[in-house]
Amino acid sequence: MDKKKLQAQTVRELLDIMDEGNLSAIRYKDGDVKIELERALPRVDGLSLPHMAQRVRELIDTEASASGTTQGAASAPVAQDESSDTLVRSPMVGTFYVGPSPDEDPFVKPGQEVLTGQTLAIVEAMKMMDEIKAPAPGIVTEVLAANGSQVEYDQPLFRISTEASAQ
Amino acid sequence: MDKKKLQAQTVRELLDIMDEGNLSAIRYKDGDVKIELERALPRVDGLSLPHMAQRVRELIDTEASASGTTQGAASAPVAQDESSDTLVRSPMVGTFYVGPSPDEDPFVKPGQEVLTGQTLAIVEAMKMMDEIKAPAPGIVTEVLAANGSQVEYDQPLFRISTEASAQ
Amino acid sequence: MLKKVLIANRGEIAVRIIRACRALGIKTVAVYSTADRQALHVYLADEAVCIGPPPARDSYLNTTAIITAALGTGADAIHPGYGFLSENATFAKMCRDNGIVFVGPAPEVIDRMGNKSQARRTMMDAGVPVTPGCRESFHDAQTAFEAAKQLGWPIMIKASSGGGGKGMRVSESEDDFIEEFTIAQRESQNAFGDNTMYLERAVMDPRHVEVQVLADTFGNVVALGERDCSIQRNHQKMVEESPSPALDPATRERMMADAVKACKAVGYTSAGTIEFLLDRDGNYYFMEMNTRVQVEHCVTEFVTHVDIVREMLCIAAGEKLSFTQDDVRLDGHAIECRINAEIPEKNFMPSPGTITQTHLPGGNGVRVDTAIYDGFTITPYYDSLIAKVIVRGRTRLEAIEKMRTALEEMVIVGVHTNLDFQYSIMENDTFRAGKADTGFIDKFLKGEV
Amino acid sequence: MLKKVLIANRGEIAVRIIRACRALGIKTVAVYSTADRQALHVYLADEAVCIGPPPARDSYLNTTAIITAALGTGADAIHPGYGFLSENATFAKMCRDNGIVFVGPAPEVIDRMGNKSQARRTMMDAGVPVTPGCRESFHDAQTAFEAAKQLGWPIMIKASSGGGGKGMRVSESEDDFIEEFTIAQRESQNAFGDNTMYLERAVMDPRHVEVQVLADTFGNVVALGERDCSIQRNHQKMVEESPSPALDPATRERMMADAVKACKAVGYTSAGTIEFLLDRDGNYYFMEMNTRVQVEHCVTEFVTHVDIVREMLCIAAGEKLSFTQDDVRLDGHAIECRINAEIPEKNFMPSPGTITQTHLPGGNGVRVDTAIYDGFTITPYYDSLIAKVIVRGRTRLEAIEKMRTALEEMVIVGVHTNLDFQYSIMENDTFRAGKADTGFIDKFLKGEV
Repeated sequence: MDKKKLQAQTVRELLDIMDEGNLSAIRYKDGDVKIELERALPRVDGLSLPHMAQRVRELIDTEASASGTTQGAASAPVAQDESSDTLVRSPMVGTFYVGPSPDEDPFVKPGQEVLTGQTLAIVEAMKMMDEIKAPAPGIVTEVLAANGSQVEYDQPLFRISTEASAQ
Repeated sequence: MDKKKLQAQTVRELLDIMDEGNLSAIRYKDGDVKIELERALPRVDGLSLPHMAQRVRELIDTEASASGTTQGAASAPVAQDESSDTLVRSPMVGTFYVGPSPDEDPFVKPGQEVLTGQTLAIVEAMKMMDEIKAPAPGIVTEVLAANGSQVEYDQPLFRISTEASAQ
Repeated sequence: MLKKVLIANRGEIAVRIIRACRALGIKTVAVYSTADRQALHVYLADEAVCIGPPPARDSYLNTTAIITAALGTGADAIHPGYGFLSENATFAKMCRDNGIVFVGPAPEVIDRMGNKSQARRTMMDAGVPVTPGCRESFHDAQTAFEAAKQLGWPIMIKASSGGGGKGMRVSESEDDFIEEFTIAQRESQNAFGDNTMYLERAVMDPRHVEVQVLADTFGNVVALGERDCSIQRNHQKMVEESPSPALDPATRERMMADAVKACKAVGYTSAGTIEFLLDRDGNYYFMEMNTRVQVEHCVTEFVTHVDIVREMLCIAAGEKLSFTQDDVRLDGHAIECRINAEIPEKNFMPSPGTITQTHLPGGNGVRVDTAIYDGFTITPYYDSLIAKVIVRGRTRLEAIEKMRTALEEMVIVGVHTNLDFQYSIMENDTFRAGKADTGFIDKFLKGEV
Repeated sequence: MLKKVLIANRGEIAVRIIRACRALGIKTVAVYSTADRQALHVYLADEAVCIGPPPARDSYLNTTAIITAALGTGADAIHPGYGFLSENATFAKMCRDNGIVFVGPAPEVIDRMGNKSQARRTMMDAGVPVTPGCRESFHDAQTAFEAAKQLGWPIMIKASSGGGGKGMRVSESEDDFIEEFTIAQRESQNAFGDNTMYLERAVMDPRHVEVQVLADTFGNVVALGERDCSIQRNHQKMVEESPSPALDPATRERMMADAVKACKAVGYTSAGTIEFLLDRDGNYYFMEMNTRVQVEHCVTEFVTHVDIVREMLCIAAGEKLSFTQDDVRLDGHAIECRINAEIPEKNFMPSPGTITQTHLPGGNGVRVDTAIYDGFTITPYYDSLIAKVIVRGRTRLEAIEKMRTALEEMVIVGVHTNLDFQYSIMENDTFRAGKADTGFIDKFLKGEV
């Protein structure tokens, strides 16, 4: 029998064994015959060096300068430039719904006046519904998350202008 | 024969082999008998954690703040607070001699006036003598290295007050 | 292979897992509390979800938030790291119920090994040595006292639900038994809401030696040698090494075989650790099993060249182990020092703060696992581990000298650390002689060794 | 053991050697030029001596200054690192004459291997394969042309004193021989003050494969496997790996045996490297020997677990090698990427400047050797290598993925680097297939691979 053919057969059998065992590499030796198979790992797409390094660079840049500043003087709390606005944030990770059910109207719309405790939306996580309520009276100036989208803890959901209401 | 004795004998022989071969470890196995010898490394004395880390810390502290400054404005050259003084520095690594030979007088003494090109000292490296000459006229105000000591490249050797001479 | 893994952890282990995922081409999701907005793991992952406020119970222990984040980002698996939810059977079951792969053993196995007296019985049945003790558990001091007389003193009184040294007391003799039992039981009730106790003969001056195992879903189990973790304070490990200087080859073989036996007895899968107490005569006894990756897994990686976190991911993806017990060789000696932000002089009080400057050691045979960077703020909410320095040498003494060299050049400015303390352990004669047992740190602090 | 070693070098290799010395309990003396006052090696050493102004010829190549510094500080040995004085026989002899141990081979051996045509003849006599060529050397183009006709084309025209590609030209046919010979000879005369030339058959599309050896003063020689350094630009290596993907086990065995033979033929001691050209048919030919530690020694350390710099110091101290050829195992796969401060888009122009921020990769199987730190200024006086990233995996593809992951998270701010360029090599199909020869980078830059 042809020796070359025999070895091709062996390679094919080894390949089957790799598949069965979900192996990434196989080494085979029988006398003079030595066969090594290695499966190519899948390429990661959508990731690139600039993307990754850029994020880390942002982090170390920001923090290094931040720590430099705070050493000089006590740092002020974050941005207070819109002091008349209240941001309503998500109390948990979950799905954001603007109405009680998909076919009903939203609880509130931009421009609408709301009272303290009035329901603005629902965040749902694992069948747990959490009603988002207005923390203060005012006018809803902006809905900051899309209906049905995933929101994270502390994510701003509504902007309420409290000054407008006080007028 | 006593088995324990036999093994002590083996250990001693292994120790000899270690000494001969200048080995740091030896592993011996003969049936059930297994002997491992490892030589304790000498402790490093005179070194300690604070010493080492302190030096590295100095370096990264200094350079980080230095690079921080130079980003803002072009950095000025180093310390010019004694502008009327000239520092005479060693042109090479070597041994510093204030006179032509141990039993002769030094070339110059503090307080002495010198002229440009006048020999101040000798730096010797591997039988090569290098005469250190005054770069400008002035008064020798200080000898900054000890006679017979090792000096490095660029190390200040003499301070010459050029202003005093100009008066 | 898995497509996207959510890492339900923070700090250096989150970074460790993200790196292992990326090398396998798996996308990663980080979760973080508001205290960790600027943490390295958040920036290294492909996606990140804020899951709650700083207290761990509201974020890193918040099972609902984490499962929701996994479902929302389309992660097909969750790696729990160590601590937090890593040994929480309920969480592992939640993952399964939601169609998410839990990178660890089955919830039933976590449960079985989590109950200490049940685990002990399982091991006895499997023929793994346990300390002489009573098979039954007790709820009543008098009944326990009668059993204790049969057993003989000194006796270790332990809580069935115990962990981290809580609900654990030594009775030296008949005289103190009732008192110690009552205290231990009250501790257990308070800590775990369970007053079930059991009794063992106390092993005096033991060493803590543990065996690392890997088990796939095809029934293959390999033991990756042992780690000696005797250098500990209040059951907190400080220095770990592999191999143990106290184990001879024959005992090592038996211990590894017993660890494999233990895993097979409970149908274990993933990476795990069987902890043993080793007495002065070379006898060892099963203590407990940790059903997760350990902080100190890196020393095993350095002497076996097996990437434990990578293997965990491959096992979770349903792959067969690509090597057998025969392929495992212990090669050289590795040591890990845990670097904590703490003040050893003030009873190891944590030292939060902002790190302003760092210089980490590197080079041949030196590995540093950390999530710190210049400008990173260590908050008071989580544990104080900020870096692990792991070294490898051909012999134990070579490794010790390498660790000394690494610690000598390491600089962390901005918080207090135990760097000097760890350095002084490397210089201690008892440690260098390989003679330190679990009582070492107490004696070291008193200046007795 | 040695008591105090002066390191006649700078940058990452000086740091590497200082760490190895410290782990052995040897004190260290750094030397530095005024441009390196704030260099890491100066601060890591126990003592430091400024030896001259920035130009290397006045400082790091200033033999008198370095010997004087060694004598003045009481150093009993000098480690030359790589580059600078590492292959300078005169310097090695100066050390000997001044009672200082030169950490490297004897001056006579450096000399013998430094002359390329003499080294070639030595290898031929020892039975090590060399490319077919003329045994004689030539000073005259016409005489050489006559010999060339016997040899057959393509022909490599080389300078006896050559190095780094200078005085080396390929003659494709009879037509261009005289012209190429004349150019090569002129280059050699200008670069080395020597117009002695020799001829070899040119090996087309070769791979660069080199064998690492260690030899003690008792005549023991071991080969630590090979490194494939085919990824190079203008004879500057960029990526190195071990083992070579192009070598089958039988050829590896023969190549290692030939390397040992070569060392024994010249009475070699210390660490050294035998460089071979490997052609497409698996034939290999002696190219030259590097009588020093190489930049890429780390990949060998990762697969053999031998600390090469430590062994060099032990050998220099007169110790016997503590292991034999039988103990050497190649375990796993290691890759090194050289990270340079340079601009690949502008023909790899060096990019000096101050490094303001860094994030270095770490974790399992990742090693970084570097002397940079935040705030360090890279001056234009020396070479542009600022870091070496070395990774280890169980297979070649695992190592490639690990390198990709490491490069992805690495950040160096303040200077341009070749990080992206190295990353794109890791992603290249020809490289990933293990098919890159020494022509790879040229084709890669032209977009042909």
